[in-house]
Amino acid sequence: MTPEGALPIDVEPAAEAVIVRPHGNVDLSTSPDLRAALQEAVARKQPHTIVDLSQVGYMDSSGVATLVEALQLARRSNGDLILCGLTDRVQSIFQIARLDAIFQIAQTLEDAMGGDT
Amino acid sequence: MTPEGALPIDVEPAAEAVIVRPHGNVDLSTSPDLRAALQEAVARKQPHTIVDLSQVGYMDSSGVATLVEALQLARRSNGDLILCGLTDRVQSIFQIARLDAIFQIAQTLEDAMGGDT
Amino acid sequence: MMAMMKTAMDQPADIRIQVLSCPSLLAPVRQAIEAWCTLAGAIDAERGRIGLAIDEALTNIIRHGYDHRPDGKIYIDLRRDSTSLQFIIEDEARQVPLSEIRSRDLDEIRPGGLGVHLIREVMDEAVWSHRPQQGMRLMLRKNLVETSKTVLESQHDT
Amino acid sequence: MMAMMKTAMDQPADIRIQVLSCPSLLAPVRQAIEAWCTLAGAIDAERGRIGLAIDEALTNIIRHGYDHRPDGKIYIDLRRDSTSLQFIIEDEARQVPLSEIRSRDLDEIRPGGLGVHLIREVMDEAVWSHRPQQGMRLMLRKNLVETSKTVLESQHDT
Ligand SMILES: Nc1ncnc2c1ncn2[C@@H]1O[C@H](COP(=O)(O)OP(=O)(O)O)[C@@H](O)[C@H]1O
Ligand SMILES: Nc1ncnc2c1ncn2[C@@H]1O[C@H](COP(=O)(O)OP(=O)(O)O)[C@@H](O)[C@H]1O
Repeated sequence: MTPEGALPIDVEPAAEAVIVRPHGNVDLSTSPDLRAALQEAVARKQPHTIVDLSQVGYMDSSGVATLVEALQLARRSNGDLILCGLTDRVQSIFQIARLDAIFQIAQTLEDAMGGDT
Repeated sequence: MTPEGALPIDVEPAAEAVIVRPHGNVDLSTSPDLRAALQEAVARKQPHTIVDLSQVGYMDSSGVATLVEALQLARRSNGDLILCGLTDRVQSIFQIARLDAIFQIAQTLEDAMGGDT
Repeated sequence: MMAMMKTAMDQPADIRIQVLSCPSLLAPVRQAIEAWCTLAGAIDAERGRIGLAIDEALTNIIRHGYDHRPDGKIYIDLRRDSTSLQFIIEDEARQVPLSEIRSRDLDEIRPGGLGVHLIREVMDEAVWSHRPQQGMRLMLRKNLVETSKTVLESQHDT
Repeated sequence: MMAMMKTAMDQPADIRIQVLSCPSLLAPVRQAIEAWCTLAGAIDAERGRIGLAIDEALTNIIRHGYDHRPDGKIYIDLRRDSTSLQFIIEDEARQVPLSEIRSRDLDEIRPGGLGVHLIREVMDEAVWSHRPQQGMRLMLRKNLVETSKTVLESQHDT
Protein backbone atom coordinates (compact mmCIF):
# COMPACT_ATOMS: atom_id res chain seq x y z
CA MET A 1 0.00 0.00 0.00
CA THR A 2 2.41 2.68 -1.18
CA PRO A 3 1.21 5.96 -2.69
CA GLU A 4 2.80 5.06 -6.03
CA GLY A 5 1.42 1.87 -7.60
CA ALA A 6 -0.67 -0.55 -5.66
CA LEU A 7 1.52 -3.57 -4.81
CA PRO A 8 5.32 -3.51 -5.27
CA ILE A 9 6.45 -6.96 -6.45
CA ASP A 10 10.02 -8.23 -6.97
CA VAL A 11 10.48 -10.90 -9.65
CA GLU A 12 13.96 -12.51 -9.37
CA PRO A 13 15.52 -15.29 -11.42
CA ALA A 14 17.23 -18.14 -9.50
CA ALA A 15 18.65 -21.60 -10.34
CA GLU A 16 15.84 -23.46 -12.21
CA ALA A 17 13.38 -21.11 -10.56
CA VAL A 18 11.85 -17.70 -10.52
CA ILE A 19 11.00 -16.02 -7.23
CA VAL A 20 7.98 -13.69 -6.92
CA ARG A 21 7.91 -11.52 -3.80
CA PRO A 22 4.97 -9.13 -3.25
CA HIS A 23 5.32 -6.42 -0.57
CA GLY A 24 2.06 -5.43 1.08
CA ASN A 25 -1.58 -6.47 1.36
CA VAL A 26 -3.12 -8.74 -1.26
CA ASP A 27 -6.81 -7.94 -1.56
CA LEU A 28 -9.25 -7.03 -4.33
CA SER A 29 -7.35 -3.80 -5.01
CA THR A 30 -3.92 -5.40 -5.41
CA SER A 31 -4.53 -8.97 -6.57
CA PRO A 32 -4.54 -7.86 -10.26
CA ASP A 33 -0.93 -6.75 -9.77
CA LEU A 34 0.00 -10.12 -8.27
CA ARG A 35 -1.83 -11.88 -11.11
CA ALA A 36 0.19 -9.99 -13.74
CA ALA A 37 3.49 -10.71 -11.97
CA LEU A 38 2.67 -14.42 -11.61
CA GLN A 39 1.68 -14.75 -15.27
CA GLU A 40 4.94 -13.16 -16.31
CA ALA A 41 6.91 -15.40 -13.94
CA VAL A 42 5.24 -18.64 -15.08
CA ALA A 43 5.79 -17.60 -18.71
CA ARG A 44 9.54 -17.84 -18.07
CA LYS A 45 8.99 -21.63 -18.06
CA GLN A 46 11.35 -22.43 -15.21
CA PRO A 47 10.70 -25.72 -13.39
CA HIS A 48 9.80 -23.86 -10.18
CA THR A 49 7.84 -20.69 -9.54
CA ILE A 50 8.38 -19.70 -5.91
CA VAL A 51 6.05 -17.20 -4.28
CA ASP A 52 7.70 -15.65 -1.22
CA LEU A 53 4.86 -14.37 0.98
CA SER A 54 7.04 -13.22 3.88
CA GLN A 55 6.26 -9.56 3.13
CA VAL A 56 2.49 -10.07 2.87
CA GLY A 57 0.67 -9.16 6.07
CA TYR A 58 -2.85 -9.67 4.73
CA MET A 59 -4.39 -11.80 1.99
CA ASP A 60 -8.05 -12.38 1.16
CA SER A 61 -9.79 -14.84 -1.15
CA SER A 62 -8.98 -12.77 -4.24
CA GLY A 63 -5.31 -13.34 -3.45
CA VAL A 64 -5.88 -17.04 -2.85
CA ALA A 65 -7.81 -17.27 -6.14
CA THR A 66 -4.89 -15.64 -7.93
CA LEU A 67 -2.51 -18.23 -6.49
CA VAL A 68 -4.82 -21.13 -7.44
CA GLU A 69 -4.94 -19.80 -10.98
CA ALA A 70 -1.15 -19.49 -11.15
CA LEU A 71 -0.77 -23.05 -9.80
CA GLN A 72 -2.94 -24.35 -12.63
CA LEU A 73 -1.01 -22.28 -15.16
CA ALA A 74 2.34 -23.58 -13.85
CA ARG A 75 1.15 -27.21 -13.95
CA ARG A 76 -0.09 -26.79 -17.52
CA SER A 77 3.44 -25.83 -18.56
CA ASN A 78 4.89 -28.76 -16.55
CA GLY A 79 6.22 -26.57 -13.75
CA ASP A 80 5.25 -26.28 -10.14
CA LEU A 81 4.35 -23.44 -7.82
CA ILE A 82 5.75 -23.32 -4.28
CA LEU A 83 4.65 -20.92 -1.55
CA CYS A 84 6.97 -19.93 1.27
CA GLY A 85 7.31 -17.54 4.19
CA LEU A 86 3.60 -17.47 5.12
CA THR A 87 2.89 -15.17 8.06
CA ASP A 88 0.41 -16.51 10.66
CA ARG A 89 -2.37 -14.42 9.26
CA VAL A 90 -1.84 -15.58 5.68
CA GLN A 91 -1.46 -19.17 6.88
CA SER A 92 -4.86 -18.90 8.53
CA ILE A 93 -6.75 -18.09 5.31
CA PHE A 94 -5.24 -21.19 3.65
CA GLN A 95 -6.47 -23.21 6.60
CA ILE A 96 -9.98 -21.72 6.64
CA ALA A 97 -10.13 -22.27 2.87
CA ARG A 98 -8.75 -25.81 3.35
CA LEU A 99 -6.22 -25.14 0.60
CA ASP A 100 -3.13 -25.85 2.69
CA ALA A 101 -3.14 -29.41 1.31
CA ILE A 102 -3.36 -28.33 -2.33
CA PHE A 103 -0.35 -26.02 -2.39
CA GLN A 104 3.28 -26.97 -1.84
CA ILE A 105 4.11 -24.81 1.18
CA ALA A 106 7.72 -24.41 2.38
CA GLN A 107 8.72 -22.81 5.66
CA THR A 108 11.44 -20.56 4.27
CA LEU A 109 12.71 -19.42 0.89
CA GLU A 110 15.77 -21.67 1.39
CA ASP A 111 13.52 -24.69 1.94
CA ALA A 112 11.54 -23.77 -1.18
CA MET A 113 14.73 -23.49 -3.28
CA GLY A 114 16.01 -26.82 -1.94
CA GLY A 115 12.70 -28.48 -2.81
CA ASP A 116 12.22 -29.19 0.88
CA THR A 117 8.48 -28.72 1.33
CA MET B 1 -5.76 -1.13 24.17
CA THR B 2 -6.41 -4.53 25.68
CA PRO B 3 -9.90 -5.93 26.20
CA GLU B 4 -9.42 -5.88 30.00
CA GLY B 5 -8.84 -2.36 31.38
CA ALA B 6 -7.90 0.53 29.19
CA LEU B 7 -4.16 1.14 29.64
CA PRO B 8 -1.90 -1.35 31.43
CA ILE B 9 0.72 0.58 33.42
CA ASP B 10 3.70 -0.81 35.34
CA VAL B 11 4.81 1.19 38.38
CA GLU B 12 8.25 0.00 39.60
CA PRO B 13 10.40 1.27 42.46
CA ALA B 14 14.10 1.94 41.73
CA ALA B 15 17.01 3.62 43.52
CA GLU B 16 15.78 7.12 44.52
CA ALA B 17 13.21 6.84 41.76
CA VAL B 18 9.92 5.36 40.67
CA ILE B 19 9.44 4.23 37.09
CA VAL B 20 6.03 4.51 35.39
CA ARG B 21 5.66 2.52 32.16
CA PRO B 22 2.34 2.68 30.24
CA HIS B 23 1.75 0.09 27.52
CA GLY B 24 -0.45 1.30 24.66
CA ASN B 25 -2.02 4.45 23.26
CA VAL B 26 -2.47 7.50 25.47
CA ASP B 27 -5.51 9.43 24.28
CA LEU B 28 -8.71 10.80 25.83
CA SER B 29 -9.86 7.27 26.66
CA THR B 30 -6.70 6.21 28.50
CA SER B 31 -5.14 9.38 29.89
CA PRO B 32 -7.22 9.14 33.11
CA ASP B 33 -5.44 5.82 33.79
CA LEU B 34 -2.04 7.45 33.23
CA ARG B 35 -3.08 10.36 35.45
CA ALA B 36 -3.96 8.02 38.33
CA ALA B 37 -0.69 6.08 38.00
CA LEU B 38 1.38 9.27 37.91
CA GLN B 39 -0.36 10.69 40.97
CA GLU B 40 0.32 7.50 42.88
CA ALA B 41 3.96 7.49 41.72
CA VAL B 42 4.62 11.12 42.66
CA ALA B 43 2.99 10.52 46.05
CA ARG B 44 5.82 8.08 46.82
CA LYS B 45 7.98 11.20 47.18
CA GLN B 46 11.09 9.81 45.51
CA PRO B 47 13.51 12.38 44.09
CA HIS B 48 12.84 11.19 40.53
CA THR B 49 9.68 10.09 38.76
CA ILE B 50 10.68 8.48 35.48
CA VAL B 51 8.07 7.97 32.77
CA ASP B 52 9.23 5.31 30.32
CA LEU B 53 7.30 5.97 27.09
CA SER B 54 8.99 3.26 25.02
CA GLN B 55 5.78 1.21 24.89
CA VAL B 56 3.56 4.13 23.85
CA GLY B 57 2.94 4.23 20.11
CA TYR B 58 0.51 7.14 20.17
CA MET B 59 -0.08 10.11 22.45
CA ASP B 60 -2.37 13.11 21.98
CA SER B 61 -2.69 16.41 23.84
CA SER B 62 -4.68 14.82 26.67
CA GLY B 63 -1.61 12.66 27.36
CA VAL B 64 0.69 15.65 27.15
CA ALA B 65 -1.58 17.59 29.52
CA THR B 66 -1.42 14.69 31.97
CA LEU B 67 2.39 14.79 31.90
CA VAL B 68 2.46 18.59 32.35
CA GLU B 69 0.23 18.21 35.39
CA ALA B 70 2.44 15.45 36.85
CA LEU B 71 5.54 17.60 36.28
CA GLN B 72 3.98 20.41 38.30
CA LEU B 73 2.94 17.97 41.01
CA ALA B 74 6.47 16.50 41.21
CA ARG B 75 8.06 19.94 41.42
CA ARG B 76 5.71 20.97 44.19
CA SER B 77 7.00 18.07 46.27
CA ASN B 78 10.61 18.94 45.37
CA GLY B 79 11.05 16.07 42.95
CA ASP B 80 11.50 15.99 39.23
CA LEU B 81 9.86 14.17 36.34
CA ILE B 82 11.96 12.65 33.57
CA LEU B 83 10.62 11.24 30.30
CA CYS B 84 12.50 8.56 28.39
CA GLY B 85 12.17 6.19 25.45
CA LEU B 86 10.05 8.48 23.29
CA THR B 87 9.12 6.86 19.96
CA ASP B 88 9.34 9.10 16.88
CA ARG B 89 5.62 9.61 16.87
CA VAL B 90 5.45 10.65 20.54
CA GLN B 91 8.53 12.83 20.08
CA SER B 92 6.72 14.67 17.30
CA ILE B 93 3.80 15.80 19.47
CA PHE B 94 6.23 17.29 22.00
CA GLN B 95 7.85 19.18 19.14
CA ILE B 96 4.58 20.45 17.63
CA ALA B 97 3.49 21.48 21.13
CA ARG B 98 6.92 23.06 21.70
CA LEU B 99 7.14 21.27 25.04
CA ASP B 100 10.40 19.44 24.33
CA ALA B 101 12.26 22.24 26.13
CA ILE B 102 10.08 22.10 29.25
CA PHE B 103 10.48 18.41 30.03
CA GLN B 104 13.67 16.61 30.95
CA ILE B 105 13.85 14.04 28.17
CA ALA B 106 16.37 11.18 28.27
CA GLN B 107 17.13 8.86 25.38
CA THR B 108 16.89 5.60 27.30
CA LEU B 109 15.75 4.40 30.71
CA GLU B 110 19.43 3.89 31.66
CA ASP B 111 20.18 7.54 30.81
CA ALA B 112 17.17 8.64 32.86
CA MET B 113 18.28 6.59 35.86
CA GLY B 114 21.82 7.95 35.56
CA GLY B 115 20.48 11.49 35.49
CA ASP B 116 21.97 11.81 32.00
CA THR B 117 19.39 13.94 30.17
CA MET C 1 -22.19 4.35 30.69
CA MET C 2 -25.62 3.11 29.77
CA ALA C 3 -25.56 4.41 26.23
CA MET C 4 -22.96 1.87 25.17
CA MET C 5 -25.00 -0.95 26.66
CA LYS C 6 -28.11 -0.35 24.59
CA THR C 7 -27.79 -2.65 21.66
CA ALA C 8 -31.22 -3.04 20.15
CA MET C 9 -30.99 -2.49 16.41
CA ASP C 10 -32.80 0.85 16.62
CA GLN C 11 -30.04 2.30 18.80
CA PRO C 12 -27.23 4.07 16.98
CA ALA C 13 -24.28 1.85 16.10
CA ASP C 14 -20.94 2.50 17.87
CA ILE C 15 -19.55 3.26 14.43
CA ARG C 16 -21.25 3.47 11.06
CA ILE C 17 -19.03 3.62 8.00
CA GLN C 18 -20.23 4.69 4.57
CA VAL C 19 -17.67 3.79 1.92
CA LEU C 20 -17.60 3.90 -1.87
CA SER C 21 -17.32 0.58 -3.72
CA CYS C 22 -13.68 1.18 -4.62
CA PRO C 23 -11.31 -1.74 -3.92
CA SER C 24 -8.51 0.40 -2.51
CA LEU C 25 -10.81 1.67 0.24
CA LEU C 26 -11.10 -1.87 1.64
CA ALA C 27 -7.85 -1.59 3.62
CA PRO C 28 -8.70 1.45 5.78
CA VAL C 29 -12.17 0.05 6.49
CA ARG C 30 -10.68 -3.31 7.51
CA GLN C 31 -8.28 -1.60 9.90
CA ALA C 32 -11.01 0.38 11.63
CA ILE C 33 -13.17 -2.72 12.02
CA GLU C 34 -10.34 -4.82 13.40
CA ALA C 35 -9.36 -2.11 15.90
CA TRP C 36 -12.98 -1.83 17.02
CA CYS C 37 -13.22 -5.63 17.44
CA THR C 38 -10.37 -5.55 19.94
CA LEU C 39 -12.02 -2.73 21.90
CA ALA C 40 -15.29 -4.59 21.87
CA GLY C 41 -13.76 -7.69 23.41
CA ALA C 42 -12.63 -9.95 20.55
CA ILE C 43 -9.44 -11.90 21.15
CA ASP C 44 -6.53 -11.38 18.74
CA ALA C 45 -7.12 -14.56 16.75
CA GLU C 46 -10.78 -13.65 16.15
CA ARG C 47 -9.98 -10.10 15.19
CA GLY C 48 -8.08 -11.10 12.05
CA ARG C 49 -10.71 -13.63 11.02
CA ILE C 50 -13.49 -11.08 11.44
CA GLY C 51 -11.55 -8.56 9.32
CA LEU C 52 -11.20 -11.21 6.64
CA ALA C 53 -14.88 -12.15 6.65
CA ILE C 54 -15.98 -8.54 6.31
CA ASP C 55 -13.45 -7.90 3.56
CA GLU C 56 -14.97 -10.89 1.72
CA ALA C 57 -18.49 -9.49 2.12
CA LEU C 58 -17.42 -6.08 0.79
CA THR C 59 -15.46 -7.66 -2.06
CA ASN C 60 -18.58 -9.57 -3.11
CA ILE C 61 -20.66 -6.39 -3.09
CA ILE C 62 -18.09 -4.60 -5.26
CA ARG C 63 -17.77 -7.52 -7.69
CA HIS C 64 -21.23 -9.05 -7.88
CA GLY C 65 -23.46 -6.23 -6.59
CA TYR C 66 -21.90 -3.18 -8.25
CA ASP C 67 -20.09 -5.03 -11.09
CA HIS C 68 -16.85 -3.19 -10.20
CA ARG C 69 -18.46 0.27 -10.42
CA PRO C 70 -16.36 2.29 -7.94
CA ASP C 71 -18.99 4.87 -6.96
CA GLY C 72 -21.66 2.73 -5.31
CA LYS C 73 -22.36 3.18 -1.63
CA ILE C 74 -21.78 0.57 1.06
CA TYR C 75 -22.83 1.03 4.71
CA ILE C 76 -21.32 -0.91 7.60
CA ASP C 77 -22.71 -0.71 11.14
CA LEU C 78 -20.63 -1.94 14.07
CA ARG C 79 -22.73 -2.94 17.07
CA ARG C 80 -22.30 -5.10 20.13
CA ASP C 81 -24.03 -6.61 23.10
CA SER C 82 -22.54 -8.44 26.05
CA THR C 83 -22.10 -11.72 24.20
CA SER C 84 -21.60 -10.89 20.52
CA LEU C 85 -20.46 -8.46 17.87
CA GLN C 86 -22.89 -7.59 15.07
CA PHE C 87 -22.09 -6.21 11.65
CA ILE C 88 -24.82 -4.94 9.34
CA ILE C 89 -23.63 -4.41 5.77
CA GLU C 90 -25.99 -2.72 3.32
CA ASP C 91 -25.67 -1.62 -0.30
CA GLU C 92 -27.71 0.03 -3.07
CA ALA C 93 -26.67 -2.56 -5.63
CA ARG C 94 -28.39 -5.29 -7.63
CA GLN C 95 -30.76 -7.54 -5.67
CA VAL C 96 -29.74 -11.09 -6.56
CA PRO C 97 -31.89 -14.11 -5.72
CA LEU C 98 -30.73 -15.16 -2.26
CA SER C 99 -30.31 -18.76 -3.46
CA GLU C 100 -27.42 -17.59 -5.65
CA ILE C 101 -25.37 -16.69 -2.62
CA ARG C 102 -23.77 -19.99 -1.73
CA SER C 103 -20.30 -21.36 -1.37
CA ARG C 104 -18.95 -23.85 -3.87
CA ASP C 105 -17.68 -27.34 -3.11
CA LEU C 106 -14.20 -26.85 -1.67
CA ASP C 107 -12.95 -30.09 -3.25
CA GLU C 108 -13.08 -28.50 -6.66
CA ILE C 109 -9.74 -26.71 -7.15
CA ARG C 110 -10.52 -23.53 -9.03
CA PRO C 111 -10.22 -19.83 -8.31
CA GLY C 112 -13.26 -18.13 -6.80
CA GLY C 113 -16.21 -19.31 -4.76
CA LEU C 114 -14.37 -19.00 -1.48
CA GLY C 115 -15.83 -15.80 -0.11
CA VAL C 116 -19.17 -17.10 1.14
CA HIS C 117 -17.44 -20.17 2.59
CA LEU C 118 -15.03 -17.94 4.54
CA ILE C 119 -17.83 -15.72 5.83
CA ARG C 120 -19.83 -18.72 7.10
CA GLU C 121 -16.74 -20.38 8.56
CA VAL C 122 -15.75 -17.29 10.57
CA MET C 123 -19.14 -15.98 11.67
CA ASP C 124 -21.72 -17.56 13.97
CA GLU C 125 -24.57 -16.13 11.92
CA ALA C 126 -24.68 -14.76 8.35
CA VAL C 127 -28.06 -13.77 6.91
CA TRP C 128 -28.47 -12.16 3.50
CA SER C 129 -31.72 -10.35 2.67
CA HIS C 130 -33.18 -7.78 0.27
CA ARG C 131 -33.58 -4.23 1.62
CA PRO C 132 -37.12 -2.83 1.30
CA GLN C 133 -36.42 -0.34 -1.51
CA GLN C 134 -33.19 -1.41 -3.18
CA GLY C 135 -29.96 -3.24 -2.49
CA MET C 136 -28.89 -6.07 -0.26
CA ARG C 137 -28.41 -6.44 3.48
CA LEU C 138 -26.06 -8.84 5.23
CA MET C 139 -26.30 -9.39 8.98
CA LEU C 140 -23.24 -10.98 10.54
CA ARG C 141 -22.91 -12.06 14.15
CA LYS C 142 -19.79 -13.25 15.94
CA ASN C 143 -20.11 -14.58 19.47
CA LEU C 144 -17.43 -13.43 21.89
CA VAL C 145 -15.30 -16.18 23.40
CA GLU C 146 -15.25 -14.53 26.81
CA THR C 147 -18.06 -12.41 28.17
CA SER C 148 -15.76 -10.51 30.49
CA LYS C 149 -15.83 -6.73 30.70
CA THR C 150 -14.52 -4.96 27.65
CA VAL C 151 -12.86 -1.57 27.31
CA LEU C 152 -16.10 -0.14 25.98
CA GLU C 153 -17.99 -1.24 29.06
CA SER C 154 -15.35 -0.23 31.57
CA GLN C 155 -14.66 3.10 29.88
CA HIS C 156 -14.73 6.08 32.21
CA ASP C 157 -16.54 9.04 30.70
CA THR C 158 -13.74 11.47 31.47
CA MET D 1 -11.96 5.85 -12.83
CA MET D 2 -13.73 9.16 -13.11
CA ALA D 3 -15.87 8.69 -10.04
CA MET D 4 -12.91 9.01 -7.70
CA MET D 5 -11.79 12.20 -9.39
CA LYS D 6 -14.98 14.13 -8.69
CA THR D 7 -14.25 16.06 -5.54
CA ALA D 8 -16.81 18.83 -5.33
CA MET D 9 -18.35 18.86 -1.87
CA ASP D 10 -21.69 17.63 -3.19
CA GLN D 11 -20.09 14.39 -4.39
CA PRO D 12 -20.09 11.50 -1.93
CA ALA D 13 -17.00 11.30 0.28
CA ASP D 14 -14.63 8.35 -0.22
CA ILE D 15 -15.46 7.37 3.32
CA ARG D 16 -17.94 8.83 5.80
CA ILE D 17 -17.69 7.70 9.39
CA GLN D 18 -20.43 8.20 11.96
CA VAL D 19 -19.14 7.55 15.44
CA LEU D 20 -20.54 7.99 18.95
CA SER D 21 -18.82 10.51 21.23
CA CYS D 22 -17.17 7.78 23.30
CA PRO D 23 -13.42 8.23 23.95
CA SER D 24 -12.50 4.61 23.33
CA LEU D 25 -13.85 4.81 19.78
CA LEU D 26 -11.19 7.40 18.90
CA ALA D 27 -8.53 4.74 18.22
CA PRO D 28 -10.31 2.76 15.47
CA VAL D 29 -11.39 5.99 13.77
CA ARG D 30 -7.82 7.32 13.86
CA GLN D 31 -6.53 4.11 12.30
CA ALA D 32 -8.99 4.23 9.41
CA ILE D 33 -8.21 7.88 8.71
CA GLU D 34 -4.46 7.33 8.78
CA ALA D 35 -4.70 4.34 6.45
CA TRP D 36 -6.86 6.38 4.05
CA CYS D 37 -4.34 9.26 4.13
CA THR D 38 -1.61 6.96 2.85
CA LEU D 39 -3.84 5.68 0.05
CA ALA D 40 -4.78 9.23 -0.83
CA GLY D 41 -1.17 10.26 -1.26
CA ALA D 42 0.03 11.57 2.11
CA ILE D 43 3.63 10.78 3.01
CA ASP D 44 4.32 8.83 6.20
CA ALA D 45 5.33 11.85 8.29
CA GLU D 46 2.12 13.71 7.37
CA ARG D 47 -0.06 10.70 8.05
CA GLY D 48 0.70 10.62 11.76
CA ARG D 49 0.29 14.38 12.13
CA ILE D 50 -3.08 14.30 10.38
CA GLY D 51 -4.25 11.47 12.65
CA LEU D 52 -3.23 13.58 15.64
CA ALA D 53 -5.01 16.72 14.43
CA ILE D 54 -8.25 14.85 13.82
CA ASP D 55 -8.02 13.10 17.18
CA GLU D 56 -7.70 16.56 18.76
CA ALA D 57 -10.77 17.81 16.92
CA LEU D 58 -12.82 14.79 18.02
CA THR D 59 -11.52 15.07 21.59
CA ASN D 60 -12.67 18.69 21.71
CA ILE D 61 -16.12 17.74 20.46
CA ILE D 62 -16.42 15.04 23.14
CA ARG D 63 -15.16 17.34 25.92
CA HIS D 64 -16.49 20.78 25.05
CA GLY D 65 -19.35 20.00 22.66
CA TYR D 66 -20.94 16.98 24.30
CA ASP D 67 -19.57 17.54 27.84
CA HIS D 68 -18.35 13.91 27.93
CA ARG D 69 -21.78 12.47 27.05
CA PRO D 70 -20.83 9.25 25.23
CA ASP D 71 -23.92 8.95 23.00
CA GLY D 72 -23.64 12.05 20.82
CA LYS D 73 -23.07 11.64 17.09
CA ILE D 74 -19.98 12.78 15.22
CA TYR D 75 -19.66 12.60 11.42
CA ILE D 76 -16.33 12.61 9.57
CA ASP D 77 -16.11 12.88 5.79
CA LEU D 78 -12.85 11.96 4.04
CA ARG D 79 -12.47 13.67 0.65
CA ARG D 80 -9.63 14.51 -1.70
CA ASP D 81 -8.72 16.33 -4.84
CA SER D 82 -5.44 16.26 -6.76
CA THR D 83 -3.63 18.64 -4.40
CA SER D 84 -5.19 18.24 -0.96
CA LEU D 85 -7.04 16.08 1.54
CA GLN D 86 -10.21 17.47 3.12
CA PHE D 87 -11.86 16.43 6.36
CA ILE D 88 -15.32 17.65 7.32
CA ILE D 89 -16.18 16.96 10.95
CA GLU D 90 -19.74 17.66 12.10
CA ASP D 91 -21.57 17.17 15.39
CA GLU D 92 -25.00 17.71 16.96
CA ALA D 93 -23.54 19.30 20.08
CA ARG D 94 -23.56 22.73 21.69
CA GLN D 95 -22.89 25.67 19.35
CA VAL D 96 -20.19 27.72 21.07
CA PRO D 97 -19.29 31.25 19.96
CA LEU D 98 -16.59 30.76 17.34
CA SER D 99 -14.36 33.29 19.12
CA GLU D 100 -14.03 30.83 22.01
CA ILE D 101 -12.18 28.35 19.84
CA ARG D 102 -8.64 29.59 20.09
CA SER D 103 -5.34 28.21 21.24
CA ARG D 104 -3.69 29.50 24.40
CA ASP D 105 -0.25 31.07 24.66
CA LEU D 106 2.22 28.17 24.52
CA ASP D 107 4.62 29.91 26.91
CA GLU D 108 2.24 29.32 29.76
CA ILE D 109 3.05 25.87 31.15
CA ARG D 110 -0.25 24.33 32.13
CA PRO D 111 -2.25 21.34 31.02
CA GLY D 112 -4.84 21.96 28.28
CA GLY D 113 -5.22 24.48 25.53
CA LEU D 114 -3.04 22.56 23.10
CA GLY D 115 -5.65 20.98 20.83
CA VAL D 116 -6.51 23.99 18.68
CA HIS D 117 -2.82 24.87 18.41
CA LEU D 118 -2.01 21.35 17.17
CA ILE D 119 -4.86 21.42 14.65
CA ARG D 120 -3.73 24.75 13.18
CA GLU D 121 -0.06 23.70 13.19
CA VAL D 122 -0.72 20.48 11.26
CA MET D 123 -3.42 21.61 8.82
CA ASP D 124 -3.22 24.15 5.99
CA GLU D 125 -6.77 25.30 6.66
CA ALA D 126 -9.06 24.89 9.69
CA VAL D 127 -12.45 26.61 9.66
CA TRP D 128 -15.03 26.21 12.42
CA SER D 129 -18.65 27.15 11.75
CA HIS D 130 -22.18 26.58 13.05
CA ARG D 131 -24.29 24.07 11.13
CA PRO D 132 -27.68 25.45 9.96
CA GLN D 133 -29.89 23.55 12.44
CA GLN D 134 -27.66 22.42 15.28
CA GLY D 135 -24.10 21.52 16.07
CA MET D 136 -20.69 22.57 14.84
CA ARG D 137 -18.79 21.96 11.63
CA LEU D 138 -15.02 21.91 11.21
CA MET D 139 -13.46 21.94 7.76
CA LEU D 140 -9.84 20.84 7.65
CA ARG D 141 -7.60 20.88 4.58
CA LYS D 142 -4.12 19.43 4.28
CA ASN D 143 -2.15 20.09 1.08
CA LEU D 144 -0.29 17.12 -0.35
CA VAL D 145 3.46 17.47 -0.57
CA GLU D 146 3.63 15.71 -3.91
CA THR D 147 0.86 15.87 -6.47
CA SER D 148 1.94 12.59 -8.03
CA LYS D 149 -0.55 9.85 -8.81
CA THR D 150 -1.96 8.11 -5.78
CA VAL D 151 -3.24 4.59 -5.39
CA LEU D 152 -6.78 5.88 -5.56
CA GLU D 153 -6.17 7.48 -8.93
CA SER D 154 -4.16 4.63 -10.41
CA GLN D 155 -6.56 1.99 -9.07
CA HIS D 156 -7.73 -0.48 -11.73
CA ASP D 157 -11.44 -1.23 -11.49
CA THR D 158 -10.89 -4.94 -11.62
N1 LIG E 1 -23.17 -9.20 -2.39
C1 LIG E 1 -23.49 -10.04 -3.38
N2 LIG E 1 -24.27 -9.63 -4.38
C2 LIG E 1 -24.61 -10.46 -5.37
N3 LIG E 1 -24.20 -11.75 -5.45
C3 LIG E 1 -23.42 -12.23 -4.49
C4 LIG E 1 -23.02 -11.40 -3.41
N4 LIG E 1 -22.24 -12.14 -2.60
C5 LIG E 1 -22.15 -13.35 -3.15
N5 LIG E 1 -22.86 -13.43 -4.30
C6 LIG E 1 -23.04 -14.64 -5.15
O1 LIG E 1 -22.50 -15.76 -4.43
C7 LIG E 1 -21.52 -16.44 -5.21
C8 LIG E 1 -20.44 -17.02 -4.34
O2 LIG E 1 -19.64 -15.96 -3.81
P1 LIG E 1 -18.17 -16.26 -3.31
O3 LIG E 1 -18.21 -17.45 -2.43
O4 LIG E 1 -17.64 -15.03 -2.71
O5 LIG E 1 -17.33 -16.65 -4.60
P2 LIG E 1 -16.96 -15.78 -5.90
O6 LIG E 1 -17.28 -14.36 -5.57
O7 LIG E 1 -15.51 -16.02 -6.10
O8 LIG E 1 -17.81 -16.35 -6.99
C9 LIG E 1 -21.03 -15.42 -6.22
O9 LIG E 1 -20.54 -16.01 -7.39
C10 LIG E 1 -22.27 -14.57 -6.45
O10 LIG E 1 -23.09 -15.15 -7.44
N1 LIG F 1 -15.66 21.37 19.29
C1 LIG F 1 -15.66 22.36 20.23
N2 LIG F 1 -16.81 22.74 20.80
C2 LIG F 1 -16.82 23.72 21.71
N3 LIG F 1 -15.73 24.39 22.13
C3 LIG F 1 -14.55 24.08 21.59
C4 LIG F 1 -14.45 23.05 20.61
N4 LIG F 1 -13.15 22.96 20.26
C5 LIG F 1 -12.50 23.87 20.99
N5 LIG F 1 -13.32 24.55 21.80
C6 LIG F 1 -12.95 25.67 22.71
O1 LIG F 1 -11.60 26.03 22.41
C7 LIG F 1 -10.79 26.01 23.59
C8 LIG F 1 -9.36 25.56 23.24
O2 LIG F 1 -9.35 24.20 22.90
P1 LIG F 1 -8.03 23.35 23.01
O3 LIG F 1 -6.92 24.12 22.35
O4 LIG F 1 -8.27 22.00 22.46
O5 LIG F 1 -7.68 23.26 24.55
P2 LIG F 1 -8.48 22.57 25.76
O6 LIG F 1 -9.50 21.69 25.12
O7 LIG F 1 -7.45 21.79 26.49
O8 LIG F 1 -9.04 23.71 26.53
C9 LIG F 1 -11.50 25.07 24.54
O9 LIG F 1 -11.21 25.33 25.87
C10 LIG F 1 -12.96 25.32 24.19
O10 LIG F 1 -13.46 26.43 24.87
